[in-house]
Amino acid sequence: MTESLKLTVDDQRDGLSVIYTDGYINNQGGEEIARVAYELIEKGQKCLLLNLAGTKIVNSIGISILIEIIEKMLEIDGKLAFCRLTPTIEKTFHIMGLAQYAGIYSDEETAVTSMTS
Amino acid sequence: MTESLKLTVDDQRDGLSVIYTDGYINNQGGEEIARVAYELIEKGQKCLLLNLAGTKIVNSIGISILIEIIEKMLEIDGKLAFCRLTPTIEKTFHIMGLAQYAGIYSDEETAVTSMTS
Amino acid sequence: MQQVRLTLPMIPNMELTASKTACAMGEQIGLSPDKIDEVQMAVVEACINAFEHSGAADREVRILFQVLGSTDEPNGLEIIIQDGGGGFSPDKIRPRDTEEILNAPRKRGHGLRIIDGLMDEVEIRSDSEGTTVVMRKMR
Amino acid sequence: MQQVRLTLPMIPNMELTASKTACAMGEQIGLSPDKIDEVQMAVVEACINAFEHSGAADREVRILFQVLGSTDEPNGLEIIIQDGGGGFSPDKIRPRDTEEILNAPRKRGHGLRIIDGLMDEVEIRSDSEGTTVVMRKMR
Ligand SMILES: Nc1ncnc2c1ncn2[C@@H]1O[C@H](COP(=O)(O)OP(=O)(O)O)[C@@H](O)[C@H]1O
Ligand SMILES: Nc1ncnc2c1ncn2[C@@H]1O[C@H](COP(=O)(O)OP(=O)(O)O)[C@@H](O)[C@H]1O
Repeated sequence: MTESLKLTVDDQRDGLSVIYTDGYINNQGGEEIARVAYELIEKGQKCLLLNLAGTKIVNSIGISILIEIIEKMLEIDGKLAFCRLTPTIEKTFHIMGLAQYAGIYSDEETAVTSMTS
Repeated sequence: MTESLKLTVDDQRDGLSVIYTDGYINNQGGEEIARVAYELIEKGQKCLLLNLAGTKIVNSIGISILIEIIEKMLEIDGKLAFCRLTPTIEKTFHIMGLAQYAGIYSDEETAVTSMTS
Repeated sequence: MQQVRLTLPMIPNMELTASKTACAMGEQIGLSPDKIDEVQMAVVEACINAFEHSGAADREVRILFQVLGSTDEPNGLEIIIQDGGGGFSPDKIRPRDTEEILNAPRKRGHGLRIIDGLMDEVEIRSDSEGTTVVMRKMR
Repeated sequence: MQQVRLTLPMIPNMELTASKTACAMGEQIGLSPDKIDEVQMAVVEACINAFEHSGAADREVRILFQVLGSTDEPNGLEIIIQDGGGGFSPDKIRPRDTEEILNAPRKRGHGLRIIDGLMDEVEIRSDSEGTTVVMRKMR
């Protein structure tokens, strides 16, 4: 079966890593993001940006895993932020109240500037 | 109801006009193309290029109307060609034998060069 | 009235087939792309709820897509998602706030809130014969 | 076996709902994008044939999407498109060549050729009770 989420990581930046998603964030997709995020945290990265430009659909199980990552980040005094959400994904994140715990930015540049300053 | 085909025409070129399609070429879509093509022919244009980059699906009724336009072009010693077909639309045009009567080009530049030389 | 019926097996990712069908219907009646996205996500949630919680013996979800208004002037889309599972008491499902979710051991309980938030109207009928979620999105 | 059923009203553009469902199923089993396009176009043709020629009293087309092979290793997609119309004799439909089509007064008779050309296997059963088109695309 395909339809699986593809991730690309850019960890060659100063002070933050960007994770790019491509596809559906469901159970497995969320877990894949968590795996990659925890790997980056292990390596000492405390600032993560999830660029969701390649994602049109997220389900609530996927979101619940994202909330777990946010929690972990709060514990270690790190930061997790999102950018390039579709209006519907942004709306869904607001319904869940995620915006209180994680930054949501329209584009990558704004996110990076705000997170690293 | 929406889903209707959108057309853009570039008639500001030397020796040919390009019709760009956006959407599904069905009955109405084919007739819309025919209407625009016949208008251009009326104005004296004998060289038409259909750029299908914005079309993913064509149905057989739409194709039958395209064949009618080709016929009309043959009558007036004009040329009709296509470019930017998906592999499936190209395959379908070959199944119908359209390629014998109308040029099929991968991109607009190649089509224009070949048609106006 | 214009009706499309879809029957899906309860298998992971089948919710995407439902959401694509919803997308095609939405385009058909001229819903805006953003509203179509919202419908697609709500359909996904309703399907995975049925997959995960219904316990239906036939392992099938039945979906009815219904165009509201007239054929010439459709004014919305009604989607009815039905399973033959054990049901639940929608009234007893209390919306949790984020604080509570963050502190709960399992981070769940979002599906119905998402559906409510994304659709214009939602009704849930559920008993021991199964669950029916009726949701509407107006143009 | 994994089955999805779709029932569509015979209304213009409803064939697009069928083709989107086919797309979702194709993605699900990992068909290549080009093969998915081919399936989508064949489904469109089979639907519009039913819409235009069947004369079915219930004005409905029933479509069954069936994954071939096992759930873990799907190896193709079978699509069965069924109408309850008057039927026809598939053997009497002679493929026409383009020359003939160009000279014919009405430029039609393409649908079945397209379906044949785009799918790996096609079977048509038709009698006075209706028409069933079975088409398969392998991975
Ligand atoms: N189709 C259904 N059949 C049975 N129970 C359901 C169904 N949909 C929802 N429920 C019940 O409602 C609860 C809340 O659902 P929801 O808000 O979607 O959150 P979650 O799925 O994350 O638990 C579920 O945990 C389940 O007990
Ligand atoms: N579902 C159907 N019910 C009844 N007749 C059909 C059906 N599908 C095809 N036919 C018959 O087969 C003929 C050829 O079909 P086709 O190759 O699709 O060409 P076209 O639709 O352009 O006529 C039709 O004209 C019709 O007589």
